[in-house]
Amino acid sequence: MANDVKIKSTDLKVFYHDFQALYEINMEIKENNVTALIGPSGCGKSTFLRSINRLNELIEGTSTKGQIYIDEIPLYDKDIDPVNLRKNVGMVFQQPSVFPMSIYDNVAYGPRIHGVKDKAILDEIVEKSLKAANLWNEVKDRIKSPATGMSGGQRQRLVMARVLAVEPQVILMDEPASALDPISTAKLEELISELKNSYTIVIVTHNMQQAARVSDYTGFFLNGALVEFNRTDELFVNPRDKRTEDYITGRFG
Amino acid sequence: MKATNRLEKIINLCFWLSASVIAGIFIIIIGYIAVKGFSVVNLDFIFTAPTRAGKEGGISTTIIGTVYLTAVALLFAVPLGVSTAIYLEEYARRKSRFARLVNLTAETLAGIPSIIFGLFGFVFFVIFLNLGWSILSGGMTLAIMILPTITRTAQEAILNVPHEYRENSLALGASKWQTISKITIPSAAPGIITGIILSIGRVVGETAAIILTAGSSLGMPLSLSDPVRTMAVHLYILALEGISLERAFGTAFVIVILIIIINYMAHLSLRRLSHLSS
Amino acid sequence: MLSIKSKPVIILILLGAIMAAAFTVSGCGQQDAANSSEKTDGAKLAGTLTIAGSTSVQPFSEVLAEKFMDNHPGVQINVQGGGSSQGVAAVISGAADIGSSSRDLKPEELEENLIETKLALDGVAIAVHPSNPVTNLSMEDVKNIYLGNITNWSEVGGKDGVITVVSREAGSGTRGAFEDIVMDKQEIAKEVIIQNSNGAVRTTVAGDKNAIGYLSLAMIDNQIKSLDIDGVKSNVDNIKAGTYKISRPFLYLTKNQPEGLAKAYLDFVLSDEGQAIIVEEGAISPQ
Amino acid sequence: MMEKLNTMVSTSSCSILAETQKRFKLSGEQFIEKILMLCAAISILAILLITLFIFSRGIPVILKTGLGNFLLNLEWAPTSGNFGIGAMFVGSLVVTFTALLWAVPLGLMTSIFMAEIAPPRIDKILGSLLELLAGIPSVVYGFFGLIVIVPFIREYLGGNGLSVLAGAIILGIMILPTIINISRDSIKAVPREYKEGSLALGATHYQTISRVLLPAARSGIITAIILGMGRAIGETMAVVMVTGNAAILPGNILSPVRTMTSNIVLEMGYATGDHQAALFATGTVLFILIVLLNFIANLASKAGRVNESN
Repeated sequence: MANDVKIKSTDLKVFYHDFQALYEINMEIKENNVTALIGPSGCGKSTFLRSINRLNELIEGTSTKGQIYIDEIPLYDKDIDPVNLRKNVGMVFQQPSVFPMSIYDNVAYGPRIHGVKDKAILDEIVEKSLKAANLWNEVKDRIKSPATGMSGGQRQRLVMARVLAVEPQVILMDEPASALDPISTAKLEELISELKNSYTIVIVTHNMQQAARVSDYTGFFLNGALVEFNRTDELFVNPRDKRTEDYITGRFG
Repeated sequence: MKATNRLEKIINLCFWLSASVIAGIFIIIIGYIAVKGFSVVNLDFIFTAPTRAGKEGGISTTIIGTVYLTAVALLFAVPLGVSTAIYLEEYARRKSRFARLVNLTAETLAGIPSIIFGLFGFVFFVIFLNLGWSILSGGMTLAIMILPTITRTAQEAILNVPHEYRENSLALGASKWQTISKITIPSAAPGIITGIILSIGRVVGETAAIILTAGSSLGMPLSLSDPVRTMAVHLYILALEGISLERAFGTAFVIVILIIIINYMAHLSLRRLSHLSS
Repeated sequence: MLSIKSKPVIILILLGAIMAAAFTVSGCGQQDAANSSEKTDGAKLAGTLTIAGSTSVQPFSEVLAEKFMDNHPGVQINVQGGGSSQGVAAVISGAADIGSSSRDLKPEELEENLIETKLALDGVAIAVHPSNPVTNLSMEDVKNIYLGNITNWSEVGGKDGVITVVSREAGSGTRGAFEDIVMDKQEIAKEVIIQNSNGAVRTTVAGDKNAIGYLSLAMIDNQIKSLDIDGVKSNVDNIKAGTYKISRPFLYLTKNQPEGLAKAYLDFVLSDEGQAIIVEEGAISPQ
Repeated sequence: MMEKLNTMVSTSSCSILAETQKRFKLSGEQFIEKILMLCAAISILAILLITLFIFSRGIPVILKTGLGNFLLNLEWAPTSGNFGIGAMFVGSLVVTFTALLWAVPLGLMTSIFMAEIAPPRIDKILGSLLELLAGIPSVVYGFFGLIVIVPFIREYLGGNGLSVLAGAIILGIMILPTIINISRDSIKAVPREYKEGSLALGATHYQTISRVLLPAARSGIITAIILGMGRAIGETMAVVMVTGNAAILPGNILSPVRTMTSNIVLEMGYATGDHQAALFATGTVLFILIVLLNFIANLASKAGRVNESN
């Protein structure tokens, strides 16, 4: 497993109008590893996640200073096309929201907008992605039916399949399991650990046990600053910073 | 919700009463049109052209005139209206005063009597642009008349599309236009179609604006530059000039049937689309 | 399952753009609807003719146009309504070849020195409900009713009942004639009921046994009864003879001496065949 | 499981971002945005063009006769040159408010009935009937009124039937679809949790409706009433036939009246010069009146939206 750095942020600062959400974040995320971002709500972990695929720009009045590199390519250069960037950096949201189409169309949506027209190739990608998301067996006979009639857990895995269909290099997950029941959460975590050696995964979560279970590295955010970043077992067993220790032992936050 | 005590029963009765009054009003009016007009309506009333200024013959040219005029009005108003709605909701900074000003004027125009649109059409399209009394002048005047309704209903529909859809689509690397054309518009389609139905109803029932712009000539319209008489205008002239009240109500009866067909088709397409938006 | 395609949306947008282009192109290149490009070689006539104006004249123009188009298949005649002033404005602006009016022209309209062709005479009947015992009124009585001085049918030999006075809107041709001949320029009372067409006046009078109204003689049918004025019956002969004084002209107006297709149509209207149609439709031939 | 994943990964050959720099062209997107902006500009131009048209024809006369004089003077005699639309301004308001007086309560009761009480099938049938009612040309309502309602009023209530009441009945019928459909939709749009929360506290169905659903749908209902009022004031063809159009202040509900829109329709076909300009001025006054109404509607619906979390 190549352990070189996939994503690097240097002095990354993000502002919403005049409120500063992130202060000088410097972090290196290893390729084909799961990196968890934890911290109290409003600490800026989601903001950091959303600045990797520049989805922050959707919100009016946001501005970003500093830089993020993927494979040494600066994402905030003016000639980088955010559309192409997002093709390569998939994202899964907290609310598993499926498009109002059939299951097939949901998964085929990504490849279709990137120009894949041939039905045979589409069928293959859809089957491959649904299998990769451990959803194929449950839906293979009703693939053309509307996606709206699925359970929460199935929907989140459908969203995963949709992201995988675009063959990204990096997968960002913004509290993917917070709206799921325990069984679906377990399935999702198992899926994450399977995908680990093919993708670089960054996951934001409130659930520290989840962070401990699935991630190789963990970053602890507090009030917009990266307090500590280390291997997951290191950080949870002997945290260097007192504030990290207070947080993971549940004294506050 | 079973009405338990006496008060509840009385209230329940009032609700059923008010609904039956409304249904009653409706049945009286439609019944009145049917009774008055039914004797005149038969196949050749629909398929033969009017003769002797509508005293005799059918209303075929007016039915075709209505369809032509509605089509031209929609062909202008729907693309323009929907595009404006997309631009205002997706591209322009919605809070900009400019967009708010447009919304206010659009809403106001929806309440302006149609004779004023007719006069504007006459001065601008018929005279100034020298298009004369024609389907084109009439169609464009009606397009301006229904533009506010289509734009406003399209804006409401786009507003109601859940924000997650856009975010998920963009996160998959779709461009802004791909997200709009593949996700936002199809999900907003039911709302947009409702706006179009309302507009068709208004165009089919319109008289004052059409008389001044598309004219009221009984001939068969052959090209966009020919004048035309719609069913509502025909009904208006037959009644007001005292030519024949029965034929006027016969025409009204055909209009009611046309509206029933349009609404039925629209609800059909709505049902097909509605299971799309969860 | 309707699979969502973005094509219809793009097609819709392009269609709008194409229509916009078509309108600009046809706007400039539009053959002038008014120039009745016609070939007048003998009987074979061709081209389009637009007649616009008074709503009272419109039914007559349509029947005349129908017959004229049967005689000359190459010709297309478009008859529009909109009111006498619209007709005058249309012929002045060139939007119409022939304007029609159901009233004499106003001073400012006369300045345009339009050529008038009187196609018919239309009597203005004073109508009451058929059950009204009154059969005759003097011109003076009618004037006083419309001035609001007489308010009860008993004052003019009828049964007791408040008179419902029905008039037409300011500027209508029928009202113009009524005001000139009966009211001799005095203002009709403001409390009077106004209806905006002959059809509406007829239906109002037909529904109210105490009503009195005036409308085109051609509109009289079994729903209402036309009164004699100063003992003179309201029929064609008396109007032609002038003994029944309330009538108004139906006029065709052209910007200058009619020629080509317009002349052919106007000649047809004044011909015996045309006049026969006018009489059959209920108006009176001016000859 | 492992090999399958790798095969999928290796299909994306070159390094992820090299591809980004190569095809960085936004022309497709910007082209579409330009077209949309063009369409928006055209429709906005059309809307402004007609607004300017109304004001350019109307304002000179208003300035000449003075707004106060124009609005308050009761004397409308175009041929002798004085243009006062006072009687008609009052006429419009009287007819419209009388129409709302009966149409709004009945409409609201029916919209609650359809949203909350009626079985779905009846709701759907009544809904499509109302859509039909909205599509019928107003000339038909006019003649229906002239032949049925006017004689009825004359017979049983006195006067000659052509009156404020006849106009109010016809207008009321015509705006019922607008009021009912929009109110019903806003009641139905109230989040289900509100209703369940109230019922869970043991409230009866009607207590829930009056204490929870209606307040929550308040903004939608106010918008429905204001839009209904706008439609009523703008209505022309039907009102002209049943109100008698006497240019006087209506003494009581049974006396004839002329509304502003009737005035325009009645005389526009024949008016020229100052007379026509005065009719346009009536249109301008209408425009301003409707702007005020819509402004109130927007304020009301915004106020409603503030306390309702959506």
